[in-house]
Amino acid sequence: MQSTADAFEDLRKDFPVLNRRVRDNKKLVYFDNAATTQKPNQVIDAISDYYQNYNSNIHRAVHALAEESTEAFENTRDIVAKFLNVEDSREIIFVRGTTEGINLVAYAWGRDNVKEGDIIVTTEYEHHSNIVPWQLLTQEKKAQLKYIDIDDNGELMLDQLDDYLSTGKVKLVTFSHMSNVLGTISPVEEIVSKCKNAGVKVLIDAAQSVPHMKVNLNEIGCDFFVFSGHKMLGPTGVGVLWAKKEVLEKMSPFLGGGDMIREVHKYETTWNDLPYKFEAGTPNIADVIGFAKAIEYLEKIGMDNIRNHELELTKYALEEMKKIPGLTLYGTKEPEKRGGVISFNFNSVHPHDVGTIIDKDGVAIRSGHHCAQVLMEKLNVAATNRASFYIYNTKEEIDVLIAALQNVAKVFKL
Amino acid sequence: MQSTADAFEDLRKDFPVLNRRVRDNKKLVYFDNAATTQKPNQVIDAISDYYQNYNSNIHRAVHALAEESTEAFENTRDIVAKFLNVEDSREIIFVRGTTEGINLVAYAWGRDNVKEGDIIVTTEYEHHSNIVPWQLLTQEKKAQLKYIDIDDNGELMLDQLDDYLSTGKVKLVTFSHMSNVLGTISPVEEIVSKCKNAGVKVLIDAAQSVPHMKVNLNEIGCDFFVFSGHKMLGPTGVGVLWAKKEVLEKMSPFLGGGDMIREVHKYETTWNDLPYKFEAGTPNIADVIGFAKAIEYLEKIGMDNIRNHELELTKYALEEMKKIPGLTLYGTKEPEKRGGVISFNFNSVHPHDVGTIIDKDGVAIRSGHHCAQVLMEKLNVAATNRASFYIYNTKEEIDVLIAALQNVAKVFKL
Amino acid sequence: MSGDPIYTEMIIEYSRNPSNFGKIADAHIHQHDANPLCGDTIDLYLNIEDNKISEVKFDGHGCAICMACCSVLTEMIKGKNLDDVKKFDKDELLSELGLQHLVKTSPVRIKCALLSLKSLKFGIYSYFVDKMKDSESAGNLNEEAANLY
Amino acid sequence: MSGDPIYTEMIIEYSRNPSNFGKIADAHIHQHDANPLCGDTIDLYLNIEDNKISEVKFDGHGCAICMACCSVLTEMIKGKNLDDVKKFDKDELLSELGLQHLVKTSPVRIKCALLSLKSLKFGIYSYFVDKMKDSESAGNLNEEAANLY
Ligand SMILES: Cc1ncc(COP(=O)(O)O)c(C=O)c1O
Ligand SMILES: Cc1ncc(COP(=O)(O)O)c(C=O)c1O
Repeated sequence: MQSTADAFEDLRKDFPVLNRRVRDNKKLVYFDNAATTQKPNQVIDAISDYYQNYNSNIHRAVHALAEESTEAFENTRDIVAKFLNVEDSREIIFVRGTTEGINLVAYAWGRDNVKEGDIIVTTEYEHHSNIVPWQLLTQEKKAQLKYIDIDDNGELMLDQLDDYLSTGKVKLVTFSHMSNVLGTISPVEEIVSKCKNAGVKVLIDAAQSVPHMKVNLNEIGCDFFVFSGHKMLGPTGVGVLWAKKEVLEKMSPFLGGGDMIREVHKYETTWNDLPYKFEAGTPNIADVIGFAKAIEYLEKIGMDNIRNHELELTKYALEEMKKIPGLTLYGTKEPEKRGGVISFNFNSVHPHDVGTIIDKDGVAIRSGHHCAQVLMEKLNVAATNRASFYIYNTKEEIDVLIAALQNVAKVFKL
Repeated sequence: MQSTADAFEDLRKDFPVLNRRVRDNKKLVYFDNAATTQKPNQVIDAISDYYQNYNSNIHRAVHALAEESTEAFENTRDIVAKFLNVEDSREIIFVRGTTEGINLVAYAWGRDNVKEGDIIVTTEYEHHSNIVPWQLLTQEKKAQLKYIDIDDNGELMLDQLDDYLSTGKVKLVTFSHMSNVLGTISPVEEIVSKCKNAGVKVLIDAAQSVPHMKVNLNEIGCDFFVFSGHKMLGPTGVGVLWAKKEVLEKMSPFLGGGDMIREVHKYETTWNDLPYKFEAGTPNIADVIGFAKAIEYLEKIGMDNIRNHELELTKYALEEMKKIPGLTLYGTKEPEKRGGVISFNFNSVHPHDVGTIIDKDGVAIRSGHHCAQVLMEKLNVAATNRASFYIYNTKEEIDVLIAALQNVAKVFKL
Repeated sequence: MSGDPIYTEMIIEYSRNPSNFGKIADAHIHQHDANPLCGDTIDLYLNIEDNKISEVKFDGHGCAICMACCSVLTEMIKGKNLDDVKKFDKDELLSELGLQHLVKTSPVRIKCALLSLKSLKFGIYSYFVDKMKDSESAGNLNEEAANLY
Repeated sequence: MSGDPIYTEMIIEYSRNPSNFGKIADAHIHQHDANPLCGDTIDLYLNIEDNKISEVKFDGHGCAICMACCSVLTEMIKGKNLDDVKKFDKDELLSELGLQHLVKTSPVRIKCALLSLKSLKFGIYSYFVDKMKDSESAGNLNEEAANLY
């Protein structure tokens, strides 16, 4: 790649939506990347190409199209495995997204392994998809759900984890690699090593980390790892659950149906090998194939370059936002400890109103609880504004956001 | 539309893959439509258009792109509801496909309503996705799974249903509207009225019917109804579960996570309204939007015209195939009682070999158990060949299939 | 920014100084509702005397639109006959604030505007069931509330 | 159709008249396996004497490729030393029938060809665990079988 800022500027041309004009012919500034990212032509075209040229159901047929689609589909599994440094691509299971992946674990692993009185530990900054499945499970099993609280800096209070682990009742510790609201990057190594010492399983919700930083699953040492393709240039409807082969092999199946079976008889059935045991029914073939192109695109830029680019944007944005009177920033002040996600509130103006007003200037941020109401309760707010960055964002766009926020003050006569 | 055969010939131009040459430059003859159908440009373009112009996560944000994508997504729900003659589009729940839809019912309804000793009735000609979830459920609950057998004509023996119902223990009767192997169309009215008289819930696996015939859910009177978009010109990764509002409201949720909640607190959560209660996490937005175009495409042709076109092809194919010595046809001899699906075996040649040999002539059929091993056991075969038709198929293509089958005889020196 | 189709003087003013803001202890009707999309919650309190809304208050978090609509709604129904209140519809409320256009232009923000009305309908629904034994009116209210957006 | 890269005389012939077709009652090793993609199942029966495959038979449904491969595999291992059999690899089997090209050209049909070998490896795996107490060989066999396709 050529030298950084230019190179990143250059890749904007691959994203057709970035040419969009919105509202009164305003240039789109897309800062809602933590919700979903935009897609490059490479991904969009791969999906069209599949439908135009070799669309077919996979795995079972012997005809030409089926062979081509099966190969492209399975090739994606290998690409995902390499991207995460996973040796055995049979450990890669395609799901709809992070939410389905976590629920799969809660049903297929949780129902067999969590008993009355057991503890599942999560954190205060989790997305609803890493809370609700465990509420459902612990309620069903009369087990307990415990939270690691966050401190004023938005960081996890790990001594609470020690307390929980010391009870000997913890079966699973589950946490997000990066908070989708505060941007806080969790101390993965420390958590995993504590859990491993206690013989406790670990699930990492990587929805916000895998798109933005290098991840090496061979080193992390967790047991389950889940993320969504649509938050990393990929199509909607594809996500990944990774787990160790030994764990997956012992797990009961989740959804029953085609492809996940070896032999079906009237009253008993045997399960297929990994990963198929957990991929019942026709998968989202086109989008899995498109997802491969998203990973290739990210790898070409380099995950470390992406992390640096976002860090630069985040530093710049934090500096500029600090200058705005009445603006409250959430999360740690140290940019190195966070990803490219900035949550803020502006005077007493409700985030919904901020969102609507700056949207008129073409700026797309998210305003709401970000599916993190437990965290909102902790921060003692109903909602926040959130600007989140990705590879195609620029400092100039941050300037537009800043100007738009000034405008909010005018509308509300602050 | 202009007069039928021509009109159907005409629409082939909308399907780019039909111009494919496969193997030794053979024209593709795609007869694997029961597995998945091809997609018209209208659907492919709608997906690209979404990603190129208004890709955004839905429901929660107030910015322009989010409003556009939310509207297109929710508009699909209305289109599906109208297509099925469902009055309240909140009863339409988007899932990945038939398999996920049936599993959703088995988990969210089944776990609460099926108790030890209860009976679930299915049939011998079900797809694995309408057997395995019920095996899992009945095993877990120590309930019983019972089968309605089929007679020599490939039709259900309904007096067995009477016997089961008379025990008073049946909680659910679940069956496919059309068999994906035999093409048999189930006597829906009769089954539903028997079940309603007995106060028993009914699930219809409509994966093979909705794509091929007019369905009026307002008249059928079943409780659950499930099908897949990819078998009806739509993208992979989208399906529909319909159920009555009263049933859905009483059901526990299935997947926990974003969008399906009203309020999340640390230790308790309240559920969102229908349909969102059952749509946790970021849905497959692009493909749901693309799916709307598939339905519009089908409606423009007219479902009755489609049924007639396929009936004509089926009659023709059956006639021609009967002339081939050594060819065994499965299922009823009356074309009116079946859809455009023909399963057959050819002398003692294994279906896999038939499939591979005719694939060299460009003909794509499916060879295998078609995810219906219980039926295979009944038919006393390991596998069959299956040719299945859709709107773009022609009599000339059937001639190519017939010629290709003659060739199999030559290879095997029959 | 004069002429902003949403953030009029009136709405900004209401969002600063909502009317009828607060709780009623032991209210005859207490309805809690939330907008699952943004986390806003409101609590609506009503006292009924002689089939009239004798007292009404609301409490909660919400955006300017939500606060203004809650304010205006409570102002409009105070002292009104239950039979009139039960017929109250969204156009009446929206037009009072010049927000009718939201129905078309903003499927998301319309939910902020109508949360108050939804709570009202669900709130008096229970009252019609329990106190008035008027299941027809109750059924209608329930339907209306569910179909509001 | 002479020159068909799959359906050679030899394969057609084997599919008509498979070698070593049948069951062995009370076999020392009985391995059942299925190809989940097509429903084909085979049962492989082995007797072992003096560390040699003294008897071998197979039974089941399968396509011409599967039947031919089962036939050839059983022919090739009959009488062989267990240590040699354990090293037997897919190239040996495929080249005997001229089917090496399937590895590249047909990800689906290669599974038909190698079902026999997979069953063999899983079958003697258990034998190495239970009878030979040779966990290293067993582990290798298990890995090989799982990674065959
Ligand atoms: C009758 C029937 N039911 C269920 C399914 C499963 O559908 P899907 O694979 O889209 O989940 C199919 C198709 O494979 C089918 O034909
Ligand atoms: C941390 C985190 N976890 C889980 C999710 C849920 O992902 P999805 O909606 O793709 O299932 C998200 C995104 O919404 C997230 O940010």
